[in-house]
Amino acid sequence: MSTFMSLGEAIASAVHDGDSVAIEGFTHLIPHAAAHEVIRQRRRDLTLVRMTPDIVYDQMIGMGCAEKLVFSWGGNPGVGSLHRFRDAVERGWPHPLTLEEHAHAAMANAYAAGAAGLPFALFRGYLGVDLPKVNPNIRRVTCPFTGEELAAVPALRPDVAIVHAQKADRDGNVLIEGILGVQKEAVLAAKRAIVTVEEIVDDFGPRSPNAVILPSWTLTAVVEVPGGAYPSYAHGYYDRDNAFYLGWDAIARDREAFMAWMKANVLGQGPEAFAAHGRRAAA
Amino acid sequence: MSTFMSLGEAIASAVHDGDSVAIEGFTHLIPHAAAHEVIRQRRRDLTLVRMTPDIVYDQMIGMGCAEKLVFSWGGNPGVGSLHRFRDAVERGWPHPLTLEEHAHAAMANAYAAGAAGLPFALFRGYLGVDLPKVNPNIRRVTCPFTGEELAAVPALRPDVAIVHAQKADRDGNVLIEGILGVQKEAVLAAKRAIVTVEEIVDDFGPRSPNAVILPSWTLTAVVEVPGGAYPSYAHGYYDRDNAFYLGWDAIARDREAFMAWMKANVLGQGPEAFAAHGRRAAA
Amino acid sequence: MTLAWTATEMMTVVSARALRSSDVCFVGIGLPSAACNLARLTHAPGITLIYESGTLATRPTVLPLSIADGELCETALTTVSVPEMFRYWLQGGRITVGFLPGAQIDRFANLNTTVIGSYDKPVTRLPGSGGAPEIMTHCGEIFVTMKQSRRSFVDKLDFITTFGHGEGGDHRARLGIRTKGPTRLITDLCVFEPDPETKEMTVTSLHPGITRREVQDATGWPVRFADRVEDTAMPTESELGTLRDLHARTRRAQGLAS
Amino acid sequence: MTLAWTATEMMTVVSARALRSSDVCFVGIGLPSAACNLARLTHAPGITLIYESGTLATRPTVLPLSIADGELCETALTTVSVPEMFRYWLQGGRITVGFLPGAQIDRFANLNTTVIGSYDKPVTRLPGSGGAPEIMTHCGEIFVTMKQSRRSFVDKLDFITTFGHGEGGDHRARLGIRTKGPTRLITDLCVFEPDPETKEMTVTSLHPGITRREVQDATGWPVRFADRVEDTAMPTESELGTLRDLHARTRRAQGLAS
Repeated sequence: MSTFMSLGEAIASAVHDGDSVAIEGFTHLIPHAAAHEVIRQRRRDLTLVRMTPDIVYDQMIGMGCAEKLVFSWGGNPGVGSLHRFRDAVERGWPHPLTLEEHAHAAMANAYAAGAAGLPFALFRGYLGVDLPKVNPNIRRVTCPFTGEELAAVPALRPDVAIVHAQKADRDGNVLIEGILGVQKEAVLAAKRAIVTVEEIVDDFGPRSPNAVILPSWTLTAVVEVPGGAYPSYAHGYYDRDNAFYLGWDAIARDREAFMAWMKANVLGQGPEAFAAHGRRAAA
Repeated sequence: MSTFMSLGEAIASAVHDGDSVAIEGFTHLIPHAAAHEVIRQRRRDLTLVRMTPDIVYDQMIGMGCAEKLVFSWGGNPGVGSLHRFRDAVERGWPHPLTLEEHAHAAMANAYAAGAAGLPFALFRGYLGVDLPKVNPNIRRVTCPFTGEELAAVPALRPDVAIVHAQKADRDGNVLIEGILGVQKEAVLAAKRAIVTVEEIVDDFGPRSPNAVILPSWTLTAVVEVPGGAYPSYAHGYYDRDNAFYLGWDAIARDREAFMAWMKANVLGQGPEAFAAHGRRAAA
Repeated sequence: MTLAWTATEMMTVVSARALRSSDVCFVGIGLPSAACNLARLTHAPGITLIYESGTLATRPTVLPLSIADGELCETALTTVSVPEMFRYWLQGGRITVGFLPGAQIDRFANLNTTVIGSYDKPVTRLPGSGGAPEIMTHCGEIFVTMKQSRRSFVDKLDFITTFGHGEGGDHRARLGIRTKGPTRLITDLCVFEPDPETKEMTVTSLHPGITRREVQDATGWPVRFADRVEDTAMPTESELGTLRDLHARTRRAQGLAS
Repeated sequence: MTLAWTATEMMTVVSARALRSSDVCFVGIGLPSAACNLARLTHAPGITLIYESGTLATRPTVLPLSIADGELCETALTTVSVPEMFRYWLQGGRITVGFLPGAQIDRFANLNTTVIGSYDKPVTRLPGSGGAPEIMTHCGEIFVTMKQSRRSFVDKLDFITTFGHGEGGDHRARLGIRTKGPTRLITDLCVFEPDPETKEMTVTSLHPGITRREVQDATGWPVRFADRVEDTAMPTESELGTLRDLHARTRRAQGLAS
């Protein structure tokens, strides 16, 4: 059963040093505010899990939170490299980063397998490529009917999933709309789940009978953080700040510029700083 | 790409003697009108596939359309037995019926595997039960990471799927809402798909960004048949006629009563007879 | 003493009492549905009801005739597809308690809903497995509800559709099943619970006015009684009133005589 | 002759021309997205565009910066989850053509987007696989778009991220892959297509003003030319105009200088 609490309380109670943490979001609804709180609380030795590590993981890696990264595509979407990620992999700064690397199909299926309580995910993939040579968690199973060999990867079962969504109701159920990514699967696969939302409403009101809702009893904590996905976006609330993503490239290229930015914008701030971005869209 | 056509044309072109046919619907949106057209066109030797064969399959079995049934629960929901199904299995009338029997979890996963282009479905199930002794299509695979043995069944890949939905737009895309069952999976798993709809609209209009829609290019034929799910129901259009289901018990118990009912209500009718039930719900 | 309730009402009330407000319950049609909604309308207002048709956290005002009546969807928090229901919700381990009936049951609460007679030449073809085998495996615990008779409470099942405690003892654990399986068998005469060691279903409570002899006469194996057998509390006026109102509403909604 | 277009515009136009109105296209960000939308706005109005973020049949009015900009969802027929996208839509075999880029490519159109240098001690760490390995396997055919240079068109990949034609010949078939793989490699200089037998990427068309020598100088292996090499048709005014309007709209929408 989910509990409403402050972001600081939610992170403090659910995210521990050494945990595997999936802060998910497929460009849309990326929980920047929650990730910043993890950084402020100085979590260490995390295994960060995400299909598409982007700016928030770049920040967490650069700030030394991560010991390992499980991922399938690490970049600044539409812009280029993640410079903090590259600095950690290429030069071990601030410390070396262990990689468990997959393709998207593997990660998506592995989250779904975790949500479904299965020990592994099955898909047709990884044919002829080099990744299985460097990732021992890519194996093969044989179809007992056709003899075809298929790819298998372990189910993802993070200790904590953190996602952002549009709305929670007073019972702590969460409604998510638009580009869904793997957020529902990440929440259902995780042992604990924190959801930040744009707003808490009395009732979701009229909606599709098949609306994507995470029931309260699948969640650990629900936190109202308007604007909490900025500079990514929240469908129906605010748009993606593409200029921020373009501008991040220069900040992240340089260790000192990065540290200065983090001090000014993360360490010296709180989640309330996001509220300025959390305006409700006209539509 | 889907094509609008009459129900007679759709069944004539897409359903052939000897085909495997999945006429799906989980109590909701059961395509009664389309099933009646299959009966009227005197299809034979069909392999009928469905998680929950109910009245329409009772009718098709009683009328001699089916050579085999692939299923996981055969009954008149909330009422009792399917008497035509029992007559075929227990006494071979009108002719014997081969069974391939599963549990719901197996069928649901097998449709999903078919939709996903996989040769088999994987799930945790069939532990300690007798069904694997009588169904050679239930096998085991071993998790390459944990050593756990899991259940495997072949993917379902019917020749034809037939489902009913609320709306099609002018491009032949289909919107389905409410209790979804396995209809989407059945359509995507099948080689050909026929959808009957309550109405064709110019545009679906405002809707959830995550509405359940079958794009036109996944469909073979779209047919407007108002009321085509009666006596089951269409969410937003009309309610289930529970009295019909209760009344079916007596009709189906007796071979002659059954044949008389089929002559009067199916063989001597056309899909337009369903229109009387297809009123739009006030809500 | 005059019985002021029917045997079905007694079973329903006892089943409802076993549910907690914190339960996430996988509901079957018929008596389980009545019991779960009775619990929700009485002592367990927070109970979460899930029907295998995909409706999550539904609050029907009348009982559904089928597993997927429109009422279930219209009053649900949301509705998911059937593959998702079986994968993320049931197999995912998110259900605390499930209800199952059977056509036949044995002393270890294994169930048969497939055939009476042989599989190839059945005397009576029953509906089959449905969701039962995996409901029994994946829910935290299972309540079985059945009326007792020697025809249905049998020494040996004609077909094991659904694995309860198997051959007893640690049989579930040996198959790698980590859930509790059948923790209660609620009948029109009494309540059985599994013996902590042998897992044989053992009478722990007799319904008002029922004797041990009556239970034995309706059971196809030598019945074990717990060291201490309780008296099932009588249905209260509130329980019966709420249940009867629910059924009356249901009959009116179905257009049937009240 | 003065080139009235950029190399990127040439690549985009040639890519767009390869698409048909009946295609269901798996679109990547950047040039593929521009090409697919150019095709939709010119000769292929019926083309179905799918982005891996889950948007089905989307019709963006401006180009997305990321694979999941709001615009893609708002103009889509509907949006599905990423697991569903990879299972039912991509692996399900419902996509006719996919676009892929690479940081490195070899003569059989295998791609590297993982590392330059060794995996364990890379000189340059690239983004990784993303959806590419399974896009290459599951789409009916693949168009690869890359600018040519000896740094990127290499004799041997540092890492095989994505399997094109492998070692050539029937290598795809031997792995059980039933799709065509890379059928075109569209560069800023020319178009390659696989030799029918060896599957080596072979130049079949040279862009206006480009010589064979220029192609060879920008390629890290001895380039094969088809028996008959076509001249790529120049971009038309209509193609260039539509493409430039699209980019101008995009820059305005992103709040950038037009």
